[in-house]
Amino acid sequence: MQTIQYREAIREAMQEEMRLDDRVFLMGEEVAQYNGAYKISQGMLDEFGPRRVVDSPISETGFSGLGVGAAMYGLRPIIEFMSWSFCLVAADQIINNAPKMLYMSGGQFGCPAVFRGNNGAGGQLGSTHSWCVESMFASVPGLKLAIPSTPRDAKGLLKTAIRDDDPVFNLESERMLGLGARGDKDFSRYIKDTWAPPTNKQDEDFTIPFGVADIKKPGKDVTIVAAGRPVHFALDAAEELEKEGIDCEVIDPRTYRPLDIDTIVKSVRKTNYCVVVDQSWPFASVGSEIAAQVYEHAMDDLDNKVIRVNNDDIPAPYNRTLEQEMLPNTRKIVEAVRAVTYNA
Amino acid sequence: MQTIQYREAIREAMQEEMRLDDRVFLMGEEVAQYNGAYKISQGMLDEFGPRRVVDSPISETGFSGLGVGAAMYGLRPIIEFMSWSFCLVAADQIINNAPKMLYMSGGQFGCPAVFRGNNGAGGQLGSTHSWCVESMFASVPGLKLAIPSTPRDAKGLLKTAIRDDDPVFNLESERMLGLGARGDKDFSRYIKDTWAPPTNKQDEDFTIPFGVADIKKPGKDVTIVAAGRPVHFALDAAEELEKEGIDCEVIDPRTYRPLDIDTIVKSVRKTNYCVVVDQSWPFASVGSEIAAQVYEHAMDDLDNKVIRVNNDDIPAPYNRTLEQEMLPNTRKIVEAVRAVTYNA
Amino acid sequence: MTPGNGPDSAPEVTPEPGQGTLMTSATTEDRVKTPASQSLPKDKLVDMLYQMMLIRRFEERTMQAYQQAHIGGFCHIYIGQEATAVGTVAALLDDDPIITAYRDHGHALARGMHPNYCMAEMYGKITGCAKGKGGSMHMFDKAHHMYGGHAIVGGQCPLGVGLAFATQYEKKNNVTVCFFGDGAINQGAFHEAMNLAAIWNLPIIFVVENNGYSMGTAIQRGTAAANDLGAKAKAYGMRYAECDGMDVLDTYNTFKREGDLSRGSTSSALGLEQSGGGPCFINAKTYRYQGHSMSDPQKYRSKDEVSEKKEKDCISTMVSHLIDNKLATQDQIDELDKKAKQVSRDAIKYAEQSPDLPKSEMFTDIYSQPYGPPFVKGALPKMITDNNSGD
Amino acid sequence: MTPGNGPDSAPEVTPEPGQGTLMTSATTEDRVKTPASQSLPKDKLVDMLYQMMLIRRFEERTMQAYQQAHIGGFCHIYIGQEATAVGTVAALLDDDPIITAYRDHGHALARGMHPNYCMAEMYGKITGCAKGKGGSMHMFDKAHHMYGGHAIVGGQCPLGVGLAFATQYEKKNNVTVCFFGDGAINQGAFHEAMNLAAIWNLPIIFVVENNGYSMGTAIQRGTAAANDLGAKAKAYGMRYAECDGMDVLDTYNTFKREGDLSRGSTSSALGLEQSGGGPCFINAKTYRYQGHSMSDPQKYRSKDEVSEKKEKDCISTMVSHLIDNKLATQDQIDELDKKAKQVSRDAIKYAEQSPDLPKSEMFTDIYSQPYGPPFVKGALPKMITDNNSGD
Ligand SMILES: Cc1ncc(C[n+]2csc(CCOP(=O)(O)OP(=O)(O)O)c2C)c(N)n1
Ligand SMILES: Cc1ncc(C[n+]2csc(CCOP(=O)(O)OP(=O)(O)O)c2C)c(N)n1
Ligand SMILES: [Mg+2]
Ligand SMILES: [Mg+2]
Repeated sequence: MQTIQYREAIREAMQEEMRLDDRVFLMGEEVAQYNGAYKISQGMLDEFGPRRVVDSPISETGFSGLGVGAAMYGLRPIIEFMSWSFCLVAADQIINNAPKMLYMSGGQFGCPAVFRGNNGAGGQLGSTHSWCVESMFASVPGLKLAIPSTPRDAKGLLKTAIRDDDPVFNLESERMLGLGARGDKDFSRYIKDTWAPPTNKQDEDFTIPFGVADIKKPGKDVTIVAAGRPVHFALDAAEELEKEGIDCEVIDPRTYRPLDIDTIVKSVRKTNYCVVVDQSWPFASVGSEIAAQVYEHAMDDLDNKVIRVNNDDIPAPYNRTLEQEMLPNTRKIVEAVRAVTYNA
Repeated sequence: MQTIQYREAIREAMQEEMRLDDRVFLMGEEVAQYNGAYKISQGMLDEFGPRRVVDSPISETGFSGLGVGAAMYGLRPIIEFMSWSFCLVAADQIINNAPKMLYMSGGQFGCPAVFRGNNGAGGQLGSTHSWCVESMFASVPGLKLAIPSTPRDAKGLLKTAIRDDDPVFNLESERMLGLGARGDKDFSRYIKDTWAPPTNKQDEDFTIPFGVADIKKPGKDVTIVAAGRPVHFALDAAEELEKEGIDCEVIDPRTYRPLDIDTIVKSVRKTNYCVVVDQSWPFASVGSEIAAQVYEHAMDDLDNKVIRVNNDDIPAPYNRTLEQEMLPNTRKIVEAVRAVTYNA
Repeated sequence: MTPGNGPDSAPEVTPEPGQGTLMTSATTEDRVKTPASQSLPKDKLVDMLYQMMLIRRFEERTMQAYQQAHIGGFCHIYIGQEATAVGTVAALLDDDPIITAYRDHGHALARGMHPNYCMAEMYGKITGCAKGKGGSMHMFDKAHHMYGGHAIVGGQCPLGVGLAFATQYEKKNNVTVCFFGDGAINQGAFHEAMNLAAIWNLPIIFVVENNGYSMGTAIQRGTAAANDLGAKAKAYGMRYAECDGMDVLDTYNTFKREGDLSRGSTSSALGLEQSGGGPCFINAKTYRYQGHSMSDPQKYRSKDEVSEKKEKDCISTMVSHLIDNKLATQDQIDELDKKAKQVSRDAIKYAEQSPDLPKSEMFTDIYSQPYGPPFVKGALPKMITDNNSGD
Repeated sequence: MTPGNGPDSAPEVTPEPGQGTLMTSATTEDRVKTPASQSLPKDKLVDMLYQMMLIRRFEERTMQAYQQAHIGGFCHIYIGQEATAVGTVAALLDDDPIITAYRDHGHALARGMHPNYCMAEMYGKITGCAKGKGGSMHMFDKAHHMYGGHAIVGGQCPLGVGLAFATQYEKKNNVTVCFFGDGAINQGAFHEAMNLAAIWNLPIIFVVENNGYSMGTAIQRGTAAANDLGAKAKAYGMRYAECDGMDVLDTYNTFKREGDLSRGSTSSALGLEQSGGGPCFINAKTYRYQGHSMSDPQKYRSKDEVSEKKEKDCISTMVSHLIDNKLATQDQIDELDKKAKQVSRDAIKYAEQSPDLPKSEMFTDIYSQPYGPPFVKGALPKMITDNNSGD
């Protein structure tokens, strides 16, 4: 098994696609000379030069709009937000211009751009810097939204995103960038070879299709749905619950738009219990959506109500303990599973 | 019964509060000399002068941020967006700065500002101009969100909003501004005296509390939850369904944040059927939320699954027929009620 | 400029005190003095007049159709400003990208969009340039390198920068023209766009169609230092020029001159050999005769002001010019106007007779590669691809 | 400015060619020539030195605590820039509002926040100025009219305009000072804020703390016409001034002069009698000695550049000034530094010993009037008010 960090997986995806297609370029703050604020694009300026790896000033509206315009022309921009928290100043460009251009122009001008960056709580960054944008943006038709949880998914989904003719929002996580290197749990007991991308260097065509959920851990007693960083909380919880004899199935939708509800529902039909984990705020969230759809498709198969585990409904606190407490953490998932299966 | 238009109700709320409290001012594009792009603020410049009724340039980030700053200082700004669709360029100010200031400052600086404007499809305004922001913004802790459906609610909720010490998003509707004047159905058979605000001119303290749903029409067979303009579609549908012998209860939450789920659940416990109407896009919407909460609180009382009626999941088309078709219109609600109650 | 000025007296751009046109080369001065329109063939000049007449007549029909409720939504009439779009486009190569705001019918027609498609769009018909999905504010025409009308004020400025970035990236010899109204100057998007264009020496012209008002707000009320827009260019070290946007030849000359300076500009910051004059900001002084949109009582300006402005009407100015210089006869001109009227009537007929947008079209053009989304049943097939989990 | 310049040689603001400080009154020139710092009492001058020393020592402790993982999140050190905050605040009235970005410890201390509360905030303790909910980037202090550190680049500029609008609205005799970094100049929010301040003649000073870099991006790479920031003020018809942000007296003099011009400005556009000099843009040229944040390898600048800048260190400059002018002895100065060190050590101790933020505090300060929200069970009571439906 190749050990590859999440950040390297993202980098490899960009590098491979840029080698294949000159129209692909990377733009963002500090992506070039600084080699990336989080070292994701390390070495890319050297390889591709300043035409294709472009440092932008702190002008998110400007450069994300630039990406949309360049995409309309036929280029295939990768626009990096240092953090998705900073994309709010560019909201109009990314949720009005990017996803609606094709429709408004009657099919003439698409927007084959990728917007990507860190999503979710970093580490004590406070209220304005800890956005989880999945609920806000997955709601918008015309865009696609991927949220990879492992290096393998990070690479495969991003390559798909770059090749995709529609605007794709790729939600990464600062807290996962080093995954695979720092002795983090890789849950290989559960997810085995799906942790890392194929090692075969020739396999430039390794991609992961959108709208296909991944069963991160098979199980029979309860279905846990989680995407992005919470997948790791869920696997952690599954490990703990295994000791109590509860066998969790952990399903990672990998993309919220499109959402592979079929795989989720199939699992719930089998387990009869469901916990939905979602790192964004609870109200009107992807978690609400998945819960609602599970009821809609599998109400008769549910032996209890669906329990949702979210970020607490508060602005992110700076204090370390409280920030951890706020997240849809392992403890909360364990408790939710226990609560939902109490009548099993 | 006083006949008062929705736009007049909004104006009266602002006027009364401005007379009571010098700290309240109105700022927005064309609110003063032009008397409001939609004539909401007609006459207010004359009454209050240019210090308190302020024309702003097309700088939503600038003037909504100004509102937050002025509110931190202790004023009570009413910031008008000509349309909520234009607030996206100001997203960072209104969803990062306004709702989180109190928390980030450890309780020192609040943001007693009201942001208000037209929400939802106007009439063939196309994809970028037809936003329904309730799902995107109701998700954010720290703000409150009201969405009045009648002149009475428009006045009462806005007065509450202005007096509230927290940031309130007030979602009005271009399509309802003339309600009460143009011979529109006022459904007085159903909602009687709750259509218009009290006529008693002395009653400057008429306010409607947040988080208290209104039963727009009592009924026993099925619960329809709808807020804002869709309330009228729902009442229309109820009228039609009455002929078929289906007695609908129409519940208007009036505020999405806070949400009065108790009143909704109480109704569902009685009717055993529920249709949730929501004019925003379906995925991760207030509709998903309400549906999920109804299941959570009343699964055992439901005799069928909850049916959700939304905007179709597409960018808003310009074409008139298609735009009508896209909305959560009367036809869709009627069909949903028939479908959900077929086993009654 | 007064009407009837021949090419001999074509305007010199006289910078107002303190705002100086930033000259990038010694020859700019010369270029100003020998306007390019002098060497335009007669046909081209006549065609420019015709374009303006067509837009005028077309817009008259548009207003009628709006009043008859055949057209809905917001509808912004271009009458008065015709010379800006026509003069600009005349100075461009066919494949120079242009992009503009919601007041876009004129640009679409000037760029070569067939009036039928333009009108049909406003009627919401499937034959419209955007299939009736976009409407008046969204005139897109890929074949003619028209990247749309855009409805969020200032929102098209970053897009325009993206187009210019793309032609530079592809090493094309193009210049992008990005139009916007004077109100857009107060949007942050405009400023971020200006800065990016400047630091990367992009081949783009930012054109403010300065008609003096954003809705009911006179530019002085909303924009600081409104009488010195050159200072806004200078803030980015960018070239600045002004033109009489109601004089098609002055507009042409200005854009020819500045367009050629900007065309094909490249940037060493982006790894290319630095060349070309880079971006330019052009203040096209114009006036709209109609209200902001179809529902504007226009209390913010006097009738006198409007009629005074109409005295410098772009069409009559050009008519006089052609006749004075014996480039066309009154008969020929009448003929042109007749044609413009006829073409506009035809456009109405075409729009009326076109089939409505079928409901099935609601669910197309949302995705180029439809994988979802989950809610539109049937219309957008869920992607059936590789197997699950093993990939 | 070179270190050791006495008040006699206090700098004249010499406008660079083409950027001219916009003078609003004939007396401005005079004011430049007779710097206000000459009339400052000795105690005040000494205190200004102490403030800078305190910030320096405090920040050294901050870095240590960060390295020891007592402080988390992003942490931006103010060392090198102390003179800007101290000189500015010294020129203000106690109730003049100030607001800044995330590099905010210096401003908080200069404004009078007790170092204990500042450090405790970074430790995430309940005794922190924002109860440990805000952290390093969010220093708020209502009692001292400090409207916060703000973490979104440029996002505080419109807020600052709101503060200035509010003091004007309330007819107060204040001026708001809005600080931001050079990187913020590239954000649309900055430009919208500048324009609003200009058209409404608001009493506000926009201060760019121009340390030459936004993270690893030298200002020239990200900002067009970076060597002529005066042009950005001129684009809004706004006064412009520069100061040596590493010289506390020059900073003080500049802000005293411009602050007094701006203070209490009112606007006829807002229905008041127009008066006062309105807004001003001040370019405070400074330098940060440390990396952008605690995790910056600083490959974008040379060690030589850093040490060259350190030669103009604000503290040693002021020390020399005080000694040269016999305003303080070396012993007194050593004593001050000892005190600064002690106070900083005490702040650490206070922070360490303070109780952690209790979990119950998670759910407070979300709403002033808690009606909801629905998800936080128990903590935020659902409003129980009037009856249903009948209102
Ligand atoms: C961000 C945003 N705010 C407000 C509006 C509403 N609006 C549409 S056009 C307009 C006036 C624009 O004036 P200007 O830019 O001068 O263009 P003109 O109409 O004169 O061509 C306004 C305020 C909008 N479309 N977008
Ligand atoms: C809108 C936004 N984009 C990006 C960031 C990330 N970021 C934080 S500080 C910074 C650099 C700012 O530099 P400058 O304004 O010069 O201030 P300095 O750090 O030099 O004090 C960046 C890019 C942010 N906080 N907000
Ligand atoms: Mg205009
Ligand atoms: Mg800086």
